[in-house]
Amino acid sequence: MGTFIQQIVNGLTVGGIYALIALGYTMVYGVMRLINFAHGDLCILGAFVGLTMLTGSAGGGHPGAALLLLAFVVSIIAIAVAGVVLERIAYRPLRKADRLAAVVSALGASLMIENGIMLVWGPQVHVFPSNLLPATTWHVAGATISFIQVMIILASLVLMAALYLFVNHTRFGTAIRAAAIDQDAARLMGINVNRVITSVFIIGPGLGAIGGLFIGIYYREAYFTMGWTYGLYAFIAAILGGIGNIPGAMLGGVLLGLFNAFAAGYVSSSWQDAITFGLLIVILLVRPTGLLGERVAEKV
Amino acid sequence: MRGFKLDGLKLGALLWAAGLALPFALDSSWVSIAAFFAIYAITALSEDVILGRAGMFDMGHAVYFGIGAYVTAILNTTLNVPILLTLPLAMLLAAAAGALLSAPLIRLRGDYLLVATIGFNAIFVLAMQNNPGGITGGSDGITGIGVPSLFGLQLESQSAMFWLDWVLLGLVLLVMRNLDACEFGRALRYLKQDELAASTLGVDARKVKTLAFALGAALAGLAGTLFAVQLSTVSPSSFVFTESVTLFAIVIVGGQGSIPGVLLGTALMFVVPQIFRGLAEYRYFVFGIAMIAVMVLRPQGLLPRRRSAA
Amino acid sequence: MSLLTINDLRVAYGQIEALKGVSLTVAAGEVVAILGANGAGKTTLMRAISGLLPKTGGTIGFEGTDITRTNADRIVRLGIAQSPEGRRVFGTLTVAENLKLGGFTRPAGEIPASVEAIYAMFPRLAERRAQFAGTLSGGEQQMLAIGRALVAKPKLLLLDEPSLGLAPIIIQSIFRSLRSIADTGVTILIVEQNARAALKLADRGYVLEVGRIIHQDNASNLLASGQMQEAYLGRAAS
Amino acid sequence: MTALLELDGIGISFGGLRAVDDLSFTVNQGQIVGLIGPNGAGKTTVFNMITGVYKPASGTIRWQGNDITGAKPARIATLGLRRTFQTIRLFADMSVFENVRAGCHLAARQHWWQGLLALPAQRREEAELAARTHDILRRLDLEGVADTPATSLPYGVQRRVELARTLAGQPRLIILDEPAAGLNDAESAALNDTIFMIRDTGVTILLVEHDMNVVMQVSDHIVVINFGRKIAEGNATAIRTNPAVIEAYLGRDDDEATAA
Amino acid sequence: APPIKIGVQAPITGTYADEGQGIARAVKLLAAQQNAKGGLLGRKIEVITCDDQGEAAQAAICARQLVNDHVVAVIGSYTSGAALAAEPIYARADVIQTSDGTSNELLKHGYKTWFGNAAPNSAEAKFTAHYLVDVQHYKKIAVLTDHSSFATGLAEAVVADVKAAHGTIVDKSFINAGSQNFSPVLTKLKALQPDALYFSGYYSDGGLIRAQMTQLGMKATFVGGDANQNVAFAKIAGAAAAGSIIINVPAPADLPYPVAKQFVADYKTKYGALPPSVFTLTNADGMRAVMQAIAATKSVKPAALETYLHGMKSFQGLTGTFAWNAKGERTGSPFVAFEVQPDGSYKILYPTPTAG
Ligand SMILES: Nc1ncnc2c1ncn2[C@@H]1O[C@H](COP(=O)(O)OP(=O)(O)OP(=O)(O)O)[C@@H](O)[C@H]1O
Ligand SMILES: Nc1ncnc2c1ncn2[C@@H]1O[C@H](COP(=O)(O)OP(=O)(O)OP(=O)(O)O)[C@@H](O)[C@H]1O
Ligand SMILES: [Mg+2]
Ligand SMILES: [Mg+2]
Repeated sequence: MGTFIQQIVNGLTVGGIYALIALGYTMVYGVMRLINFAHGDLCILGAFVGLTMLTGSAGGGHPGAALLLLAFVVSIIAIAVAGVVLERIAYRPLRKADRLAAVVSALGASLMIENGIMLVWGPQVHVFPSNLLPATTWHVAGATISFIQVMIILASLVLMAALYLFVNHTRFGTAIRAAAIDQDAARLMGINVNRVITSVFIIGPGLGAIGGLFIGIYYREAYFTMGWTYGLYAFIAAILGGIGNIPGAMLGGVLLGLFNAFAAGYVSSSWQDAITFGLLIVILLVRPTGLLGERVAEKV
Repeated sequence: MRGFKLDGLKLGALLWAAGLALPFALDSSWVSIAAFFAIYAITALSEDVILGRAGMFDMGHAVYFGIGAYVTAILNTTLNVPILLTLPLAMLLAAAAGALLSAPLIRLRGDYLLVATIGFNAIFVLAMQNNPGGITGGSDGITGIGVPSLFGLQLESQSAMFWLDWVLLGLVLLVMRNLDACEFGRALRYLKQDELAASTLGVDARKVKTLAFALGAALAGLAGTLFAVQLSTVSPSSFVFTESVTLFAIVIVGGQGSIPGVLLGTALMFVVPQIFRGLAEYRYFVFGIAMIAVMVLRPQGLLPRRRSAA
Repeated sequence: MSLLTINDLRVAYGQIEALKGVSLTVAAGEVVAILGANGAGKTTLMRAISGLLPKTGGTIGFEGTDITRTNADRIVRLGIAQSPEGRRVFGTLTVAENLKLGGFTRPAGEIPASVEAIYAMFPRLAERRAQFAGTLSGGEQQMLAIGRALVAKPKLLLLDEPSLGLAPIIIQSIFRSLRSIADTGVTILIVEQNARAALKLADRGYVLEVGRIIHQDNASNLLASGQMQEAYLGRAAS
Repeated sequence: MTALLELDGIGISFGGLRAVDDLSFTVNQGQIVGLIGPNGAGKTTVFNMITGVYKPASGTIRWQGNDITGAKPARIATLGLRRTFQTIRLFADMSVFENVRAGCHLAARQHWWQGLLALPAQRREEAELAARTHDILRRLDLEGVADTPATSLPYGVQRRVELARTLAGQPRLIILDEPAAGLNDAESAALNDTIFMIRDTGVTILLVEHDMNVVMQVSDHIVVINFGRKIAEGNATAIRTNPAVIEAYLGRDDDEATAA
Repeated sequence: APPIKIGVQAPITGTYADEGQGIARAVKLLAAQQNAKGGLLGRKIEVITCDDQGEAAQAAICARQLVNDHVVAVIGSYTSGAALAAEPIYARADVIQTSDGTSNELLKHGYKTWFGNAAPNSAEAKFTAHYLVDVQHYKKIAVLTDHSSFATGLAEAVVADVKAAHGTIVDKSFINAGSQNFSPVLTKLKALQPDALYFSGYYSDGGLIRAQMTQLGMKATFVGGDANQNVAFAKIAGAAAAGSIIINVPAPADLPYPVAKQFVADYKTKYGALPPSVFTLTNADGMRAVMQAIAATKSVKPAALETYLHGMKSFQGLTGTFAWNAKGERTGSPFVAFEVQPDGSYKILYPTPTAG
């Protein structure tokens, strides 16, 4: 029983991390129909920026809560700026082109950011300070939960809810959704589509920076190739939930985390990924547009 | 228009023939690069059948490439089947896998298909690593694959292998050109543009898409055989998901559905990084920027497909 | 004073010039019809006014300000709304959300009343307010597109073939509504294939042919003109 | 007269909405049948059910006496039944020629491997089908734009291309969803001639149209539906004066809509 | 006189860039030091680097390029897959290859150009099994590995040797290298209550595994294979690192030989960082052995060098004394089990260090 509950905690934690990254992914996808393959790398760039803040100025001592907060703020701002710049340079010129052109541009951006991190910070594993958050742990029904695990799950829930409310229940949110469907028609409504897209590239990568920093703080390591893997899993989570759908990204992330935990814990660790992907494919066959994806029949 | 088209063909044939002389002009490391170019070009063209022509987002194409390579490796090292005999078997098995895997996936659209194919790629690599039945050699893969022999002649030198690759590339190019001008090839494009409209014209989407996957997989399987021969070893790491991503990018960078485009894309994505080895650790940073630049400057790809005339 | 002044406007799609120097004026409170065969450039003109197309030459002035290079969303704020060709409703938003978006540039508080007015005008939309716009029938979508433009409460209303795909009885009611909207002082520039209906509504009309204005007159003269009968009004007269 | 297509009590719902309800009518060989009704009455939905895009929830559809209810679009096409769409669906990246050539898909007898090998028989067939395509382009006066990208053409011309594409399939029955939409009166008059010309080649026609100048002039028989149910049926004269039809659809205005 | 060319084939970019760049730096450092002393045979040493990204196809191309550049010997590659693809090409061209690859496949064809510079899995596995079963008397041993060729090979050998020593393996599980999320597997293993958890993979994962074990309250002793020996291991594992056991040849800092200490210090001076891992040093040993062979035979002829290297009774490496057997396998390295101390330093537990 304790093992079972522990596996749920394990799954929820990773799931929360996937969800944090998937939210940004889905946000960008929702408006641009763009699979932003550079998203994971932006997140990890966020982790590196945060790490530099934490270790560069702390001088080895205990980085206080204020510094931690500052690291988050700086990292969010830096990555949001990076996201906006990336959009200007790599995606905006391709808005009218075949959408796969932008996808490949994103792949190029991913390579650029990943190798850029390597050039700036070096190829080695970087280690985060160990005392950033209280080391408190709780024991529930034989399972162990740590402070940071709770933080990750809470943060992903809160951000998901905030984003959902923003997109579905505000005027600007409706404008975002309209721009996602038909940019010219959105312009005819008086919506400044460029502003919408810029804001999306502030929100998505900004959220990604939070995810990246949480990864760094939880696992306490960061290295330059990490973003690709997280980006991929987040993308898969977003698809699983129904891409473009905000609660879907959350649900997809959590499910992916749980699949992983249960595949490794109860079936076979050597086939862990195969089981996870197998489940993903089966779900897609049953629900071809993801769990919460739009299923509006095309009207002809 | 007709005259121009013929010229394009003539130019292509001329370039191909000139390519046959490469081993006399290049040192052996560049001959091996040329051989890999031919192999990757076949693979990229096979990806183009599925992605560029049928419009199905296949981001797991390395699976079929890998199946071809493993079939040859296993048959040759365990049963001593001659390489050239393993070739049709590699194509057949890859085609069967393509048809089988695609059949249930065909109702998935766009990005959902893309993720499912990524899933298949991950499962394939894991399966090869886990060494089922002890036949794939696990993470080490399989070593000691023989060389092909033709009419008793051992195609052992790098030049001989290159010529084999180059001739097969030539045949694949012919098939791809014919694909453009036949009903099957057209049906792929109808489906890519508008599946509903196509089906009301009588296009059987399921059949045509399955066939596209099978053909794409068969050609990738062929390339896989050549790859195994060229390296004389196969291991799972050559068929990971990032390889599929590269194939995907080659087609888009070159130009979907465009034969010269895909060839140029292969050159850009594979040969150019070889030239810029001198950049050392800056190499892929620059390469990433170059990829963005190419797409921004030529969103349709380097050599987009020409609209064929009446 | 004229509300909209277009002077020697040129628009091209790549090499093809679709508008080859179009000049026209619309006075405040006027209803002006644009007639022309398929491909004459009517839609191009409408899209150019709304700022959706780059211009290769000429100017567009609205209430005395030059809007030739103004962004589309700014133009809406200035008071120009359009019901576009092809309807362009937001398929995965509901009917109600579509209508609300029509009033995007207006204070939030004023929108519900305007939306209710549209429901009164098109009861069918009221029945379907929670349905995704993309699943509406063609005609229902057309009603939505017109309604959405009206919610913007524009000074100048651009209508690109509003009667397209609508049942005769609806067309009649739409033109009645447009009449009363025009009577409240809204200026209307309308493109129509249903030239007879359009000219009955309009004060003046322009005839566009392959990117040029070839004819302009007041509506009753155009209706009566033999040349018009021949080219655009067809056998309806017989 | 033999019945080519029979709808027998078909119906379908979307969510709670009964879009088509217990609808029956027959299209006879060689006829031009008009289907009219207010917006949202269910006309396009009927077409979608006939062509296999939607599956009827109830009732049967018969083709020459055989039950074809629920068959897939590709299978319906093999019967010689073709359609146009209310919202034009041309292949965007292709020329007019290629679009019309697409209509010949089922006429191609070649196997995929014959195509890949470019065997002589396959090449001969390609030439024949290209000739057929040109023939149709000529008949619909589209030769001049054969090489133009289809979707950059004006709306009206695109409709003609779509019509040409259905004809390329040498259909027995074509279903036209608002072919005159976006045409001015002179152009729709020309459309009438085209429709008659097509009928004279032995093709049966079922059409939805809101342009009374077209419907009333070309239809041998008119079916009127409202809220998914049939409210009237008969020839043009009978329909024009039917009070229920006037009430629901035609309206009582003195002017143009009913003037024809 | 023309320079003597030495090739480096290593992953300079990609996932293993850290290791690859370390190897290239070590070789360049050694060459520079030698050149400062006047080079070899009166000729300068020139190092030519080829980035193979750890991929087979790129490795085959690199091999051909280095062969065409007329290198005498090649140091690399880092991954077994890349080493395997290059091996036959070097063998055919008669170019010496010394790499840290330990896959058995590398030995299968008996190429005389092949010289493994890392201790083979078989020897390490034997020592590991002895330590776990005979020395520590662990009753239940769980084995964890990633999917890499190196780690699976080592894990399989350890499992076999533990069984041969009559130890009990309670489970053998896999992790996805780099996935960071190891709690599910550890949770499963925890329920089996092993005395020791043996991990054959790399330090970046090993450190995390150690940390996550503690987080889950798992009591088993962590025993790591040689690839866990890296300064980052203790940093990543944090407070949990202390008490972990790592099995390898002695760590550079613990090596009794002044050359090793000197090399690490020089490396640090030149590059401002410690060598990324022990494989930097094993490859440096490959380079040093090649240089010694050239100096001793006064020749750059492959046959002479190969004979010399195969015939060496004992080579004084940075990573211990060793020799090469006929298959090119590194032999005679002393393995030790050391314990990670709270300050991150290592203390040799077994064999019990003798004075001197
Ligand atoms: N996206 C485009 N690309 C290229 N040419 C275009 C494009 N859109 C329109 N055109 C061309 O511009 C000209 C004018 O087209 P426009 O759509 O403005 O005509 P229209 O008068 O609105 O016709 P219709 O009555 O069919 O709506 C036509 O020749 C058309 O082919
Ligand atoms: N997929 C769908 N989901 C929900 N409702 C639908 C769907 N398809 C059609 N409807 C509804 O069914 C009704 C019939 O639509 P249909 O398109 O058949 O009308 P129509 O008679 O063709 O109208 P029009 O003349 O305006 O084209 C409409 O009210 C429409 O909103
Ligand atoms: Mg128009
Ligand atoms: Mg309809």
